[in-house]
Amino acid sequence: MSAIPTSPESHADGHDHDDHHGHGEHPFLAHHFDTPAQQFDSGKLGMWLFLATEVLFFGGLFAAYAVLRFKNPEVFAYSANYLDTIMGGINTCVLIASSLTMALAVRFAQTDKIKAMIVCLVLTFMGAIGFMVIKYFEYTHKIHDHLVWGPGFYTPPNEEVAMDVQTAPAEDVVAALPTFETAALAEASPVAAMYDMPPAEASVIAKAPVGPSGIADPAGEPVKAAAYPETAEEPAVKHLEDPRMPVGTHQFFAIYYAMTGLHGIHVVVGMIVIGWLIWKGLKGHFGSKYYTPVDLGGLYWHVVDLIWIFLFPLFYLIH
Amino acid sequence: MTLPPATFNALLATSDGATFWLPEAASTIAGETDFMFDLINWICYFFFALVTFLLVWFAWRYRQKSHSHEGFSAGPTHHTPLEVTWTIVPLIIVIVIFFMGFKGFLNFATPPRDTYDIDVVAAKWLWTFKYPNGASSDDLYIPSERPVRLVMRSEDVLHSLFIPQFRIKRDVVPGRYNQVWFQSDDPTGEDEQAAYDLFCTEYCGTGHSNMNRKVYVLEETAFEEWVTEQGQWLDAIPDEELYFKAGPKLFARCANCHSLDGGPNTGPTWKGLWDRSREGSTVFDDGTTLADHVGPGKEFATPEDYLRNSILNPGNHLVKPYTNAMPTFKGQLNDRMIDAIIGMIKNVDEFNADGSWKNAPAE
Amino acid sequence: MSAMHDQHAHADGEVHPLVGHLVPIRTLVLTGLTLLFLTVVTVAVRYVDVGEFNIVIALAVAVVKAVLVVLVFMHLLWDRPFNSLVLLGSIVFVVLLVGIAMTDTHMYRPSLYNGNAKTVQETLDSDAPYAPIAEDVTTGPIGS
Amino acid sequence: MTTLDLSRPGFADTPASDDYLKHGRGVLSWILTLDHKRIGVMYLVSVLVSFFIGGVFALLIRTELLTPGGTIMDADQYNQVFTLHGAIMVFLVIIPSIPAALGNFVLPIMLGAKDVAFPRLNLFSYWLWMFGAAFALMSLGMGGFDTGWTFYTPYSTTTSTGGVIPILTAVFILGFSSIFTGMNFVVTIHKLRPKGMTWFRMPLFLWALYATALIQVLATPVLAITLLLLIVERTLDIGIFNPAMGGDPVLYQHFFWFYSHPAVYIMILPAMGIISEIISVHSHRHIFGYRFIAFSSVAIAIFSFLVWGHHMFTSGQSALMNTLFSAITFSVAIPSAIKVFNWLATLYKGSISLNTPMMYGLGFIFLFTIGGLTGIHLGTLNVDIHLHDTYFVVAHFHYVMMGSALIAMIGGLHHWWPKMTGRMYSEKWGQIGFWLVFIGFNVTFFTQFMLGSQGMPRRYYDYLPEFQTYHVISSIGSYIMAIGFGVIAVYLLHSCYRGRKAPANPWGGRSLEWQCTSPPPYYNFKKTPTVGDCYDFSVVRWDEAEQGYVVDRSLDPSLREKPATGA
Repeated sequence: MSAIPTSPESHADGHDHDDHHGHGEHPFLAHHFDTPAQQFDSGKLGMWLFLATEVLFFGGLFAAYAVLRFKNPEVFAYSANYLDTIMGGINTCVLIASSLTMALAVRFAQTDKIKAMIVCLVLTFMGAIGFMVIKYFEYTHKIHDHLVWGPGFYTPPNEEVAMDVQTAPAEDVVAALPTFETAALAEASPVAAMYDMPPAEASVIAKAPVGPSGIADPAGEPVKAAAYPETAEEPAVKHLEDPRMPVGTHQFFAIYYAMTGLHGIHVVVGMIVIGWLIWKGLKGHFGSKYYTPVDLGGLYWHVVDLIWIFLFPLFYLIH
Repeated sequence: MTLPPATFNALLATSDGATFWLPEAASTIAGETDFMFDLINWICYFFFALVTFLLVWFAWRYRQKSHSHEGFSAGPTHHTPLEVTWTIVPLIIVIVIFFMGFKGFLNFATPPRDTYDIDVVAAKWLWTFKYPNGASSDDLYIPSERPVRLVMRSEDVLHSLFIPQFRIKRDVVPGRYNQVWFQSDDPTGEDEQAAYDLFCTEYCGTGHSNMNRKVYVLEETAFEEWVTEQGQWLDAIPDEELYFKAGPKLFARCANCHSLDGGPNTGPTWKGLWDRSREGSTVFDDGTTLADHVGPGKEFATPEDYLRNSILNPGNHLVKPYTNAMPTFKGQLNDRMIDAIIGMIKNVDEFNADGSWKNAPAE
Repeated sequence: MSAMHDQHAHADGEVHPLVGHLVPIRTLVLTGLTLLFLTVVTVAVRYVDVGEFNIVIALAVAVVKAVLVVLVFMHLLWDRPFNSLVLLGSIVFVVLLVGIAMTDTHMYRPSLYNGNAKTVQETLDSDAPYAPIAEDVTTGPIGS
Repeated sequence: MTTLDLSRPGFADTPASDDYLKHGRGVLSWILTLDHKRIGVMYLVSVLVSFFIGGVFALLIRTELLTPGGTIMDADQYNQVFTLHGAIMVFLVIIPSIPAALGNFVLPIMLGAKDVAFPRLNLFSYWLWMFGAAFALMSLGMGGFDTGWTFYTPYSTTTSTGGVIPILTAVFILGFSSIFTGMNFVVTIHKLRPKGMTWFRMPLFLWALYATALIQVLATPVLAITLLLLIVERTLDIGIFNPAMGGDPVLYQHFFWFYSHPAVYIMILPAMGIISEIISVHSHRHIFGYRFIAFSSVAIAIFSFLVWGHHMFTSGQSALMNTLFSAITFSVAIPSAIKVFNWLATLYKGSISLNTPMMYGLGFIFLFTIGGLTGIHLGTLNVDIHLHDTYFVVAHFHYVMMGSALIAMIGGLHHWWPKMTGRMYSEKWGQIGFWLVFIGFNVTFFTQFMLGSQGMPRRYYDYLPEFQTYHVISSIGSYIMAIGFGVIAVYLLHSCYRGRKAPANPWGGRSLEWQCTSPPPYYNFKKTPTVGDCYDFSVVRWDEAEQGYVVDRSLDPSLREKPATGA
């Protein structure tokens, strides 16, 4: 979808400009424009407006990130240890490099160096592929460790833990397996804490078992973060038993996947656009007289880079 | 704003203290709200009359007689002083209104220190009001001439507590406490006609429009009696009589979704529920039957245990074909209450469809 | 380029003197290298603990990088001012959204479940001092 | 058909036959057209069809509410019906109605451009709209949805109705359709103004569309991402809005209203633009205080981003935010007041022809005054505490969204109908239709003000018996309104076939669209025209020959002086 705003008038230039207007000297000029300059400016303004929408589109996610991190900083400080700064850094460099080649491509298009332009576009394309490959490795590794959003985050890594979950009494579960659910429920019952209700008589019926989805005893102490790691050392792979894990760690991964995922989608769209540019370029569509699509495609690609420039510190450089 | 609303309300007063626009005012902040409402009304009446008059008058006075062009583009194209005037005047008016409304809002938003706190739990689609002594009720009972604060939370989705006669409203948001305070000096007694209305004003699904209750304002002493009586009613009942003495009272809340006579409803009927549970023939949406879960070493020691768990964690096992619509009653029912309900489920045949006990001695 | 120039001859007054600006390759490459360098720097800083300032530094660097990309790679330095205005506008609105969402969260944070209803009660109570004098409210207009 | 007036720019050499309706034939020439006029017409048809569907749901609601408890449906069906009514009317009807339908048709002609800046993008956004509409229909097939058009969490993420995800997708897609239209308009107005069409010579409708387009571009993306998060929340449980997982429902409301409040101005701003045109043209009087009106449009556009929190006064939003938002909300009252008074001043000493479009214009001022004034009640903090989520709010926003936005849309439709179809509709029936709608509307919604202030909450399937009288009156009003719209539909359709041929300039308009033939030629302007003062009617003359007005440009001083170039 993102590529759309560039295509219309760039297509428009391709066709239906023969009859009904006297712009013969500008083969790429659409009938409703007076001068190529006007057309170029329009395309550019249109693209910038679209980029503005992209900024706001991600803006929503940035706001969500800000609020979540603001609410429970310990979660972010803790979870960031699961992200590989080096991989992230490499990815940043790859993306910046591809951004540079893109800028060069535009420059070569402006100066009719079509071969060089194609080479740069191909390099950009490969940069995109590299980025996605590295992302793929990051994702798979995390998913393997159950470092995902929501309930999936709490899937016990192996059978024994699953057993414990089934049979352990509430307090132990809360201690050994501080799921957001038990914690939330423990917190969620103000009654006992707020008023001194008469102690409930012992029931003739056995207590209901307490599992991950069971209820904790309302009086149970809430599980908030123990002191989060002073050192940046990697936590145990069996992170589910990590006693230092703060409540709601899953939220970090929720927003992490949301933001990097959406960015990833944009990278893929960018690859499609660049691919299209390469194809058109090979067919000799572009030159100093007409390179709007290259220019606009470039703008889009730079924004993809731009967003990553902010995602990187927000996720990988948390301390 | 201590100017009594009577000044304006008198003009449109109807019998029961309600006005043409507003219902009866029964809380201490209502006066201020009504005053603002009426003040704004009169401002609106004025400007509305002004605009409409000019509109009709001009439209008639300057209507085009023929196609002739005389009068085309006559008159001034702009008149800056005039335009500045009708920019400034409304500005001043709204600034004043804002500050008056803001002051009223502060009174609404900040409770005094010595409030009588009531804990409110909203769930689809019932309210539970819990009083400091552990008593709880479905309708709201408050002492008169004393500031009351409701500390509200929701078990499931957004709800909103609205008492028109008090002019107060506050959303009940899951995951947090919202508070609202008010004081009423007009006791209603336990008379349902006189009692005030309490609505849910945040859309919450099927039962949204039936999530309304009554508000009873009792004299200090009457309230004390009521609340102590409510706090102790359960203790008075011996265990073996629990299910038919306490059961029907508790069933009133279950009745929203469960029938006793096998009638269809949001949740499973209680008729035959015990037999199914004992045989373990209940089928869950994951295809397993209850038999797979009950027994030594299994999830539930006994069928009762399963029933208890279904009241506390309804989401654990969903009975086909029902959805996960039931709120948890954890923290709302203590063990004896749960015993009473389970007892009632066991002896469901002893009860009429309305929950009353068949063998009750006729008084 | 010359072809372009004479197009502008008969383009109307509001058109930019150049259709697109030619950025010297050297400038582009230098910018790219600076960006890479900054990346290395910010990664390095991550391993030095300066407490609160880590995030500040990281974001500051990110902003510098962003500005470079926007001005040079995206030609905004030589482009029509209105395009910059569009970008700035969008950023302003993002800041608005983030700012207000955060402020509000901060304000109502005490009322979120935090494990102990008593503390919630106390926090709610702590608002009371800001309330108008109790008498004034409790014996309000129609109260007395 | 019309006397060729060489003084009119660009038409001396336009064969009268080459109007956009006859330019190409066959379905393909429509669904693949790049002509902004045809795209506008296609939008118009689609929007009106959606309006019919939404209207049917409205009647179902009013009928259900005739009696307390069940009348013709059960609670769940009712919840679905009012949700559908809201979602369809907001996302499929009002938002695209004026900008996409009328705006597409009128904007380039008024501006003196041959087309919008990106014709293909324009067509694409239309088909995007159709695609979104298809998803909306699909959601019906998949069990409908009962979330309310606001999709508040956690209800929307937990409800069992099956159509929630399709409708979210639909709104997401419709959002992008709206974004692309907005981009198109901004670029068109910036880059395609011909010589002489300076910013302050633009008709006010264009100013309004420009302000609207800015909102569309800057606000809609936030809605898009919010709905995306909601979809993910519902499918993958990411728990950003779900309190059970530490998420925050109030955050959702912030996100949602960050778009949806500006959206209200996406609806009302272009309506105000239309009214400025109608009032000025039909009273043949230079619009009063052009600059104040133009700037007030932009002011409203900017304010619209700063007031979203006034939908959340009772939600648990912090007191500080409530105060700020309430304060800023009042500031919106100022530009609105300016516009109303300027319109009144325009009538003063005019030569007012009270024909159908003008009746809608005057009706708009009446209804918008009520809608705007009741906004003061709701902006006032402590009064809103009582009125929030009651029928008072329902009445208020119907006065603004329907009584103002849609009435203006119908008015604009009558205003430009001759230009679109080249036919005149029956004036007599036009008047009848207007009065039916106008009276029906007030009966329906004014009663709801009393319902609300008396404490009747909105979205109620069942209600206390004492409210019944009001509900019955309100329902009767809605039936009157329905008849009114029926009448309008009939005579408009009839005019397409039997209507008298329309002159180029039936009302005596001065802006450019009245200076090309009705219907306009395929290429609006052969060579871009020079522009006079589009509100100077002193040079407009009645021409018996063509039963319409003509512009005698020799009388216009502003055309003799050298026109300034557009900024």
